[in-house]
Amino acid sequence: MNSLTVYLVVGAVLFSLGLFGVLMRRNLIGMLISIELMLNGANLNFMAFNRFLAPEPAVGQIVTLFVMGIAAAEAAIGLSIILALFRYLHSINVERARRLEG
Amino acid sequence: MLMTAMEFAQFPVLSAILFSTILALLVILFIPDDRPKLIKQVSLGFAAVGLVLCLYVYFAYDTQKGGLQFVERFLWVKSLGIYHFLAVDGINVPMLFLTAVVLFTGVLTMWELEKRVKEYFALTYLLVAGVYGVFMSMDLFFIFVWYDVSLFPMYPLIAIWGSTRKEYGAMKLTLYLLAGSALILPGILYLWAVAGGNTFDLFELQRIGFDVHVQRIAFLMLYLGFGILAGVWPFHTWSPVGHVAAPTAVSMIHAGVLMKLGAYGILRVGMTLCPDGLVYWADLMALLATVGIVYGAFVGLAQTDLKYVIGYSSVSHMGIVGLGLATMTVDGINGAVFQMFSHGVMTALFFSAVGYIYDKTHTKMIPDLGGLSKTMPKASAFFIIAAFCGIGVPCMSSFWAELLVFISAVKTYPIRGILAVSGLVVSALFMLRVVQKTFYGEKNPKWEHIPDVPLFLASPRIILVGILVFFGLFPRLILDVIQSAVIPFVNSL
Amino acid sequence: MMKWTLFTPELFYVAMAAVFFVGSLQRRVDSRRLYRWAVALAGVGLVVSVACTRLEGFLFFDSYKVDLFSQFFKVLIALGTFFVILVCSELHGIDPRKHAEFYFLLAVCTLAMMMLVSAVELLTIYIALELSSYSLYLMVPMRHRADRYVESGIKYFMVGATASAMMIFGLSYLFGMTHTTYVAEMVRVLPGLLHQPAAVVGLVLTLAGFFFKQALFPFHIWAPDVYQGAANQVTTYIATASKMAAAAMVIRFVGLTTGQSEALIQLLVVLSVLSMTFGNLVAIIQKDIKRLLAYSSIAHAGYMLIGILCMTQRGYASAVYYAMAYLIMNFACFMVVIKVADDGHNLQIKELAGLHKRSPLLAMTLMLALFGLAGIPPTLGFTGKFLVFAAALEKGYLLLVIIGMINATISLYYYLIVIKAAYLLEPVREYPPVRVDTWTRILSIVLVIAMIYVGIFPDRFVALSEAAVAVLP
Amino acid sequence: MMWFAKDPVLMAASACATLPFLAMAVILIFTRQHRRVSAAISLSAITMCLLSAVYLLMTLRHAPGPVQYQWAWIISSDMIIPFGFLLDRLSLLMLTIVAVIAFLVQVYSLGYMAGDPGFSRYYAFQSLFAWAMMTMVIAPGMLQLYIFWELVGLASYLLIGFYYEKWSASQAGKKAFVMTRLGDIGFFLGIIAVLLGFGDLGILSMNEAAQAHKIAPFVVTLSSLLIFCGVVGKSAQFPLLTWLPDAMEGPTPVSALLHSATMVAAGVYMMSRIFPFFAASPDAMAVALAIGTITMLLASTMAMVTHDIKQVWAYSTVSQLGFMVMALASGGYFAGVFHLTTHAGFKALLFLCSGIFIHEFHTNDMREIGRGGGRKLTIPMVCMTVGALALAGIFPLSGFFSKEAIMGVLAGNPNKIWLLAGLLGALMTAYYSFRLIFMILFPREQTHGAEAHGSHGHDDHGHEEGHHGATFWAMAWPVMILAGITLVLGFFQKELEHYLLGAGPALHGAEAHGEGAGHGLGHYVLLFSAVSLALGGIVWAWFEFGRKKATQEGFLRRYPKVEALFANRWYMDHFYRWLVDYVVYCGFTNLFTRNDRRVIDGGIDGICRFTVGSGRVASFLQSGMLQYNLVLMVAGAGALVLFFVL
Repeated sequence: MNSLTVYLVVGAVLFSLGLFGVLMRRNLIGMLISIELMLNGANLNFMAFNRFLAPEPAVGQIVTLFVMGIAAAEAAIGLSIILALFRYLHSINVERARRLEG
Repeated sequence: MLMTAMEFAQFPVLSAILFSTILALLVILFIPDDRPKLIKQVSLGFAAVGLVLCLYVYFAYDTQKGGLQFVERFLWVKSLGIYHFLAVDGINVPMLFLTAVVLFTGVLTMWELEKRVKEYFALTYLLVAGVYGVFMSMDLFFIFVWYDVSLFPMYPLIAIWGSTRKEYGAMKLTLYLLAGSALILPGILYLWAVAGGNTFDLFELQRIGFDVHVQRIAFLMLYLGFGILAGVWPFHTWSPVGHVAAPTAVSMIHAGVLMKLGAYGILRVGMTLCPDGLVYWADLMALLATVGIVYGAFVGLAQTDLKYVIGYSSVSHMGIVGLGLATMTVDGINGAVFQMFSHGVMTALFFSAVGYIYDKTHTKMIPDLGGLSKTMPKASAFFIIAAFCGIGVPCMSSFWAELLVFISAVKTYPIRGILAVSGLVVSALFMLRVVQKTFYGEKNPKWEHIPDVPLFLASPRIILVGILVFFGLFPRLILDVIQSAVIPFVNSL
Repeated sequence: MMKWTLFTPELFYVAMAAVFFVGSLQRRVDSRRLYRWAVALAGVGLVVSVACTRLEGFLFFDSYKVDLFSQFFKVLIALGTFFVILVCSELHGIDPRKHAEFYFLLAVCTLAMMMLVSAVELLTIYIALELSSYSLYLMVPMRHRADRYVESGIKYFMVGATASAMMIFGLSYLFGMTHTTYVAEMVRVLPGLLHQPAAVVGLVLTLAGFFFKQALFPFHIWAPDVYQGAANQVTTYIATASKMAAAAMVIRFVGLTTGQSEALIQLLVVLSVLSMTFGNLVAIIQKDIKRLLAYSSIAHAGYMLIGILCMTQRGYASAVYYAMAYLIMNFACFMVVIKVADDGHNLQIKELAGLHKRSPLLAMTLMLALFGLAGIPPTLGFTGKFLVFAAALEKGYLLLVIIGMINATISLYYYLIVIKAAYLLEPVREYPPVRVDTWTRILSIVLVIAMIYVGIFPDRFVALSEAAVAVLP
Repeated sequence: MMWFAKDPVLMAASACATLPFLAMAVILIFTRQHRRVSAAISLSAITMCLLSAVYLLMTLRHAPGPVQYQWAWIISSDMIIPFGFLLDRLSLLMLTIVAVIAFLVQVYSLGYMAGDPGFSRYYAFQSLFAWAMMTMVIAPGMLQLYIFWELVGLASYLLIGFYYEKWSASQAGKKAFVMTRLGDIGFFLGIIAVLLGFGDLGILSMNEAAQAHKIAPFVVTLSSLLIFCGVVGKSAQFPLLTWLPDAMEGPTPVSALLHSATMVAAGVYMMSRIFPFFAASPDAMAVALAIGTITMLLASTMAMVTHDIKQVWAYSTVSQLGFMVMALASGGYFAGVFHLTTHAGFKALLFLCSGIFIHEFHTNDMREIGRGGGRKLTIPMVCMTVGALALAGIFPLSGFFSKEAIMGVLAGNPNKIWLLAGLLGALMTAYYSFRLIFMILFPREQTHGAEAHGSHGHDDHGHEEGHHGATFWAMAWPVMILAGITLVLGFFQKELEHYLLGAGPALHGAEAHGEGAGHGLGHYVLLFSAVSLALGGIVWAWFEFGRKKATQEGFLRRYPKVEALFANRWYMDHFYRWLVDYVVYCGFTNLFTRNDRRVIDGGIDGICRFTVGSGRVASFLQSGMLQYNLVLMVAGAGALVLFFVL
């Protein structure tokens, strides 16, 4: 049970769930959360690879730390943009934002 | 201070011709809009300079010695092997002369232009710079560059100053021709890459020689690409539409010179570099050319717009050029090059003559005209003379060209040759029909008040007629020049 | 430490960002003054970048490589930034209260892209990429009175975030397979691993992140909306400076693979063909100039990719040259758009009607730039295409080149529509006169001369781009 | 210029080959506004030519062989097209004929064309015509001959369509040009065949080689037949004969020139020029004989029903040309050339006389002329009668001698059917020519309105002047001179024969064969029968048109179908009309035009529309909905992965 594969599968599942969420959720906040899931899937992978394979044990962890930081910034930016959109559309449903096409 | 002949020989004449047009362009750009007269005078002046220089090249070219003369060559882009390589041989000397003549007469023809004069002449000079460039460059890169330079000014020239369906015509023409160049560029680059990718010099590439398969592919691309501009059937439909839409002098330059660029490109690039490819595709070339000759004449019969008629006659006549090239004989290529020259002068005359009529009557529909000979005999005479030249009446320069081409075509491709010769009857019928319907018959009271063309405005046409008849009577003056290049060329095939 | 001099341009932009950060804290700042500051600083930034061209070396534990290639692109990025700031004199597209923030974000983004150009380690790449993206995410919705364009910000963000999530996930696999985060090392072992699906997934997802930045089909989807929705100056920035960074990144990353993988080349061929074709086809039906240019940028990414996928020195050099050419031509287009629509609205093609009378100089600049984009000589756009196709044919990609040329012909159609509007159409209603100040006039003339000069005398620039790519392994 | 002065022969020949051209150029460029100057220039040029021609004839009369001058006109690879002069007996004779007729016609035109607005233009074209014809006559090579042959066609196009504001005139010009062009294609191909099969286009060398059987018989036959196509076109032989009757739309002097010494004569001249070459191919000769005979008979029938005075002569020209071709084709070199010579004289005479009538009465209809008092114009009436007698072949006029010569040749042919056809032709000739004479001489009121013939008069430029003004005399003198020539030319048969046949042994052989049978008793029987047939024709015409009670309707009136057939030129024009309308216009032109619009252009436009349409379709990929776009992106990435894995 304690093999790399398990972690990778879990990571992949997380990523896929996130991706699925991004594609399916019509709620912008939900999409944002789904993106965080995808990032977490990547984080898990990094940690797992780092633990099982890497010659330098610190690298994966550093990456993960950075990604976490970036994810936080991303959430902040995303939320602010969603807020700006909400002011205009009075909705956070992505289906309302479909006027630019073609 | 006068330069002696020796000193003048050192003078880079070709560059001077080429850059005089660019200088003209710049000068015109800096003349204020509100002085159209000055713009026209400057244009005419530069055209005259070009004409004089081209005449100098024409007469200074040593036919005994042959080969490349007036060579200017230095490296332009090192890593790719692009050279600034200007030179003339017997094939492009007449072409340069043709360009200069058509430009000069074209400027004169547009003397009464009033709309956006500055832009018009600037663009014309850009166009002509391209034409000169193609005709004197011996480097594939520059041939292509100048080729494209000569194409794209057509769009504004037609779309702004044109007439019937001008936007459609301009768009069609530009896209069509540039689609042609979309085949030329890969063709050129392909040859360059196969040759090792370090020179665009035409003659170095020729010396390297190519594999048969490479030649077949490359020749087809070059032939189709350049052939579109040469109006090869079935890629000719841009030409009538474009000519109809274009303003007079643009039609002159376009049908007179630009279409020759296509044929020249086939000859200079395609046939020089891919002789085996030529051999392989010559049958097809001859077939398409023959179809073009006959087809153009027949379709011309049904047209009711004067410029359409000329457009289709161009298709027919450029077919003769194509047929001449396809024979791969000295006579045939001689004839083809000669025909390029004659047809250039002839169509310039055609369009110039129609231009005056259109300027005055604002129509070029044949049924609306009629009996024009009565009201403007001189203006009509120019068209009629051009029509005779188009029919291939002897003692007009195009007769000789057609003679040579047909003789060698019947020799090389008997059936196609005979078909092409028979096309002459149709072309006679269709030209005479146009002449009859437009100029003969009862005079139309609508046009009675129109003055005949005054001497100054007639001067471009007089020049063109003069050239046609002069070279018709003394064909050797041009044929010897052409031949000095064609004989070694054919021997090298 | 001497080594920090290698970092000078970046440091300068950090300083510039700091200046505008301070400016943004001010309650009331005159936007004219900000503009003057910005121009001055960006100008100095350009000078600094140029001055640092010859630096070479490694920084930050070899994760940051300074060489001629990176410095060349830094100059291009600095140039693009400078250009963009120059045309910010009438910054009506952005709330006047936020001008300082705008300049701040611009500086940060430039900094990030400079880092991106030099980064040779996965984490560094990722961070630089995110930094530049985040600044852009914020700049896009900054548009004043955005109305219907307000959604473009969220679209950009969502697509970008998804792409970067995919990229980092892909990076995790690459890291796992190759045990390293250094691109150079990774690429050395990667070709041997390409039979493993995990490596493939990793590589593709990583590339997806890059391609997103470069707006290659099918990762282009943000581009039209963002180009259309962002303020004119922001769009200009995205279309010029940002494109440079993306191109540099792709060139460096692909350049490291040294062409051992046939499959990768095929993939790039497919992408480039799809990008060119899709971009050009959809551009035909556009009415909004910025949206049209967005699609054209997709197509141009495809052309550039042709140079890159040759994986030869000449190919990279041609791509570098092409990028430079693209910067100049595209900027010229956008400059005209900005100047004609100087109240910051979105310019429709028909609004260009009669431009040749309203401002002959701008009309000429536009025409030349568009002909350049279409690849018509004697502009530098032609030379760029020529070099790219030459490189491709050296590798024998005849069909690809023909497709490319056909696409160029298609593209000519919509460029001609724009030119037609500028030169032929008579305006249906009275448009406000175009104000062309002296600076714009000078800028236009410089651009026109540059477009023609570089096109006709490409030798030096070709040599420069070749020197730049010579340092790639 | 020195070499000119040294060689007067060359100078004279060059004068013929350049002066009229220069005259044309000068008139067209400089003196269009000055009618008198134009006429003077043209006339002086043709006078110089006439003098040169006579000088050449006199000088070279006893020259042992042909004199030849050549310069390379163009040189292309191994093909040299020379420009030069071949002065031998035949060409000198023809040159003189052309010069004389052209000169007389130009003098005549001073009167006829006086007051015409296109006076200068007329003289310019006349000069062009003379130049082309004379240079053609003295051409040393087939290509030069062909070139000037074409120019002759051009000049006749211009002159036939001289009254260009008249639709029928321009139509006739066009018809003439296109139909002769049709024949010229054959001619041109024939030249190429010679070039390919033999390699030399010099007339002398061609003739020699053909006689010496140095050329493959196949080549000779093929090229002879092809070249004969040119003759068919130019000399209006069957089936290309219908352009010539229409060609009288031009001014009458032009018709005179066209029908006598220039345009149509060119064909027969060319045939006699390369007679030895033709003679080397019996097959070609047989074809030519048949065509000549058919032409001769068809044209005669046509001439029997028309009421247009010029048309009668036009048909008679066609029929006489048929005679000449028959003569040449049966080996009668001298007979053909002799008939060409005499015909040139009397046909010009006939046309010029008709011209006076037309000028006077502004109508072409012989009944109108008769009613108007045509007989009162004594000089032209007498002269025309002389011409008609000559045409009918009545002793002692020139036509009698030449026709006898032809009959003699035909009699030499083992197949007597040709002779019978010739005799029938002689009968019909006499009939239709005197039908005309009698109708003018003895006008009938009751025929009025029998047939409303379209008037071809020149009302718009008519003018009233006394019958004996300068205008009239300018027309009368040439007519009288021609009448004089017609009267006496026949007596020079022996001299001419001697002159022509002294040319070379090759010709002797052919001639001896042809004419040998004509002598002896048979000769006199033939002579008698021919003359009596001609007289019979005249009497017949008298019976139907001349005598007091004659109905002036002609026996053919009783066979309306036949008359319609004749009057409609055996429906040949209908056939051509149909050919042009249905095959050329509705057939090929329509087909090709549709193809051009629909298929080629439509295809191109279709490609463009397809491109734009696919742009529209592709734009659906870029939907406004964010997540659809994301799906596209993810699917793209997935596809890339699949691409790699597979």
